Amino acid sequence: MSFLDLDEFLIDLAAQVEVVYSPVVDAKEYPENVDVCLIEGAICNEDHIEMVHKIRARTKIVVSFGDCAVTGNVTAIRNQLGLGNQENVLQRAYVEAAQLNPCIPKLDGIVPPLLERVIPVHEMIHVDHFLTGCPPSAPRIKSFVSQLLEGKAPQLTGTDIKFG
Amino acid sequence: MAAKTLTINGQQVTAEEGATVLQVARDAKINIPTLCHLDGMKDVGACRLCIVEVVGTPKLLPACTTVIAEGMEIKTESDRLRKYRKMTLELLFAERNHVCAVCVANGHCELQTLAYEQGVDHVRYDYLFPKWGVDTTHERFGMDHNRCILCSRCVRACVEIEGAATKSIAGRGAKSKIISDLNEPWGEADSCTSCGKCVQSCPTGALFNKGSTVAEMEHDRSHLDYVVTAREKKLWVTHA
Amino acid sequence: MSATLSHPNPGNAKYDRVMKVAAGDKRFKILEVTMKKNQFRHDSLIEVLHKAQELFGYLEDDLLRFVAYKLKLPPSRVYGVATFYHFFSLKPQGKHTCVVCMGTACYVKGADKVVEALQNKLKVKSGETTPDGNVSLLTARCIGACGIAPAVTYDGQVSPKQTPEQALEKIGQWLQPA
Amino acid sequence: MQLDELKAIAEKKKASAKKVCLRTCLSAGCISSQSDVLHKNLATEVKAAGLENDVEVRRVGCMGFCGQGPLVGVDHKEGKEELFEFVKPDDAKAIVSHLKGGACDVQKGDPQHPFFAKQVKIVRANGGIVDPENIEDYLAIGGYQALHHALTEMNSESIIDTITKSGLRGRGGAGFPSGIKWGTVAKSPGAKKYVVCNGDEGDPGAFMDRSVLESDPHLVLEGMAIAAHAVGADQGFLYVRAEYPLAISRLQIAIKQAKALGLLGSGIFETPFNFNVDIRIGAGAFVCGEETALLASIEGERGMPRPRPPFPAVKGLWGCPTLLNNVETFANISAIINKGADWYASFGTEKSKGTKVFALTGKIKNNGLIEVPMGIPLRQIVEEMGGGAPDGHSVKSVQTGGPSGGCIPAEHLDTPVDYESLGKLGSIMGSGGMVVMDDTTNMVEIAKFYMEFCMDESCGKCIPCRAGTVQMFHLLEKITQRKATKRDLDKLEELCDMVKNTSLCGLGQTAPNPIQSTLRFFRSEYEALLQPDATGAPVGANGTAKAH
Repeated sequence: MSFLDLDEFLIDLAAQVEVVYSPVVDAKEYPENVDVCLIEGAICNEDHIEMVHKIRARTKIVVSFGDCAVTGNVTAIRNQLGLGNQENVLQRAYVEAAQLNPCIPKLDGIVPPLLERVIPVHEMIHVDHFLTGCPPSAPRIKSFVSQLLEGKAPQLTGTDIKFG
Repeated sequence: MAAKTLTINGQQVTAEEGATVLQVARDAKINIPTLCHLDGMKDVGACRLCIVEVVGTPKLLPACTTVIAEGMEIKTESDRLRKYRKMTLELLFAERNHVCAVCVANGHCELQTLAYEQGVDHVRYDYLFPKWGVDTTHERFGMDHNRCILCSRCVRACVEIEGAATKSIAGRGAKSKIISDLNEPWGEADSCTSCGKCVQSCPTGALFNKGSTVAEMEHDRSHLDYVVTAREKKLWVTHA
Repeated sequence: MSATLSHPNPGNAKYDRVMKVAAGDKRFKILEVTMKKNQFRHDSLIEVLHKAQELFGYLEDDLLRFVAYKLKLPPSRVYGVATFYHFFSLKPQGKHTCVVCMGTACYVKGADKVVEALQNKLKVKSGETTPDGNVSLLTARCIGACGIAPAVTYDGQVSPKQTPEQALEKIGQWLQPA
Repeated sequence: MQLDELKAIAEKKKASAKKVCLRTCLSAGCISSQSDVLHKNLATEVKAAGLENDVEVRRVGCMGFCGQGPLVGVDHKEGKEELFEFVKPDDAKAIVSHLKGGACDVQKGDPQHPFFAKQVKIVRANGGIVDPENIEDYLAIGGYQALHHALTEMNSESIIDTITKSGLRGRGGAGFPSGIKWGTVAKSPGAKKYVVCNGDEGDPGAFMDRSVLESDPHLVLEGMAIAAHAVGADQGFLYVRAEYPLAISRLQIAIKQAKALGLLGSGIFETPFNFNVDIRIGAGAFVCGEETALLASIEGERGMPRPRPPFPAVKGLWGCPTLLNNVETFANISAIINKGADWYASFGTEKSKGTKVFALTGKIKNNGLIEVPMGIPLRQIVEEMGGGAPDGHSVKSVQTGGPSGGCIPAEHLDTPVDYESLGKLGSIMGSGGMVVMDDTTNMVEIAKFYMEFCMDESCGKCIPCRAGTVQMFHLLEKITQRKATKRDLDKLEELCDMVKNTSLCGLGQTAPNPIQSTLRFFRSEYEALLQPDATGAPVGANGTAKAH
């Protein structure tokens, strides 16, 4: 959503990039030869592992985008419960907190199993750049993306790399 | 008191004998990062962020506890120091659960500020995700051990400034924990005077005023400064 | 700590409770004699805690509070010191204790195997006591008996050159129903 | 007490010597093999055989050869010496009948074994000879005469001068020249000064100080008293770890006896010199071996190190100048005073004078305590005295200096044992632990073992040590579980460097040593456990994945 805060810059951006894969792009498979991938969110389940490895193999520049990808952030709070807590997490979310049809979604091959712990992206694959923030503010994204478009390694400093 | 002349980052400075490198540097508007130092309290040299290079000394010295000497040549910045400082901060982030996005001190946190000042944009060490609790039993204040960096400022505020000695550190190593009285819930610690000095001294969101929500907790050091200065200068002694 | 009140905690419920408990137990008297011998000096805290643990077996909260009140030290300080040193235990120990030395000499000679065997047998981790309170399994950071490594201390008696089998046999005696 | 009285007690004790002296080791090690029962049985048997007038049954401290214990030494007045090894309580009868010429199948040891023959004993000269619970034994071999000499013939300056000239360096590990330290304390202004003996021997694999305290407590007390006179202190503290109950009780007895004879207390040897020693018992914190932490502990606080400077020599206990040396250092003093600086300096190397006691343990045939001149090649200790690794294995490495030290590989066994040479190999002399490892030892596991130790013993005050050791241990665990990559190893090495350079006290500053030294000599063992990097990190020019 913070991305949308880029307002008119989005139009400039659209002229310079082709969005080949995203939750709002109708592509089932992550394509080959991608220049830049902004990864949002931490690695939480087995599908994510497969996905990030695929992304890494097919992408030149991988960016951890936002605190969840960089630190695990709020999504990783469940790790404090200790290893092997997946079942409890699901129990709490889908049974205890449910108002309708309490049941844990389970379907092999459809619902990916949760990992023992949530980890930031760079613990699994090599990450080229980090864009912190929850969310990263629009000016911060703009500065970062502009530098990338200029072919530079983005250099952010000061509050532009503030966590949170 | 004799004056001493020394150089910091090539800049010549003169200061009173007995002053620390940190004091002298700050007077000369040279910023040295630190987390465990707070004006008015005894320095403990614990956070190791204020380490500086001194020409002729192979060891890195903490600016907060190193007393100046005539002719000292000090460097407060170098690749090596930057690297170590960055690592120290990363170690802190990995040690407990610092989730800035949902922290009461977000935007007003010394750890967070130092992190971006020192260029920490991610943590290379595995997060340890220990299980620590939150103590909200005190009627006015709360303590979230997840955000504690064990700088011991609250302990020193409580012992040295307030004189209540409600706070201390229990355990050792990574299991160290700030406690109230006999490791009781804070609200049950009867030595606590509810003065709030510990809360104001905390560099992170570990100690907070109850009712603060994300980014609302701003620590106010001026009150501490007021008490310490008044005491040092004996402002409140009645000369009857 | 310059000001000293004649009644350290007048009207304090915790203070009153602790003193009431202490009045009914001779061991507190003995402990107070130790403190008196040390002129209630603050620096005698560790000696006093040693004595307290010797008398009571472990340091429970009211005991620590008693020490704090009598030495006129903040409870937080007493608790901080008691938990800094491994020798002090804040939990009751089992009827029997088995301390495996894990110093380097013992370690390279297989003390880890001894610990493993004991852990499996007792179904507790080192540092824990069996749920029935019978045996506490502990490890030590070198008891200085390296010449006879690996050494294990059973109920205070050091035994030399222990194998997992010997250790199991030894604790087997404790596990038999009385 | 005057010198002639002292000498009279010594002479009387010497004159009462019986034809045969049966010495039984009653140190903690041998007691664990029931040497206390053996000692009682020997006394009973001697009585039963009607030999009380000819045979003295003496309790002694450590004879050194702990691996063969319990040991019984037999001294015949005419000079013959015998040694029995692995003696069981039931063997008492056989030994006593042997004295009468009967047969005896108790295993005989060789008093001329290289384990003994290669030793030069200064610190341990009386260990295994005197009864540690009987001050007269100590007086009989000339005890407390050095103190008398120091008090009556020497002043602060000349004592410190002698210590400086002797070249004695602190035996606690770092090897700081003792004379300089003493001089600093003596010169530091202050009406009240303290002498502290560090008996918090925490290094796993080391028990030199325990044995000295258990075997010859007066030697340490005398050294402390001389030091107190030299620096102008009147109060001493002996900080002993709680794990050494026997040492504590023997020291208590020794202090009581010395006080009774006026060798401690007020107006010693009828001079104005007063000196009292109190024992402080540790409570299980390795970090208290660090001097500022030890002082905090004596003050009854959490044993957290304090930044230095100010050094304890200037601002120590309760802010007063404090002389802090370890047990072995103090145990050297009376010999230096008695025999002179030149005599002492004639042992050892140019920069490391005198002797050093080592606890030779681990995978080695002959286990025990040895005292050797500085500079002796490690090979002589390990192969000739120690007899090499047992069971047909070969020596792979020797670990010196405990958790602060390093592992010296077999190819460097010809290294002379002195402060500088060990330092060059990335290890340290340390307090004297020497743990031999054979070819079955996994060096990465050893590094992990020490790192776990340091992690558990970190006081938690400074971040590099508190959080750094945790991460280093975590990385080592990853490596041993075969889950780590080259990147993790790089991170580990970087942390070693950082923790070493930024930690507050010696514990943190030396915690990475075991890793760094095993990496230096046994790197391939680490690399063999690494997994290929599957993170897709770009490969650097040197073929390694770049750490991000």
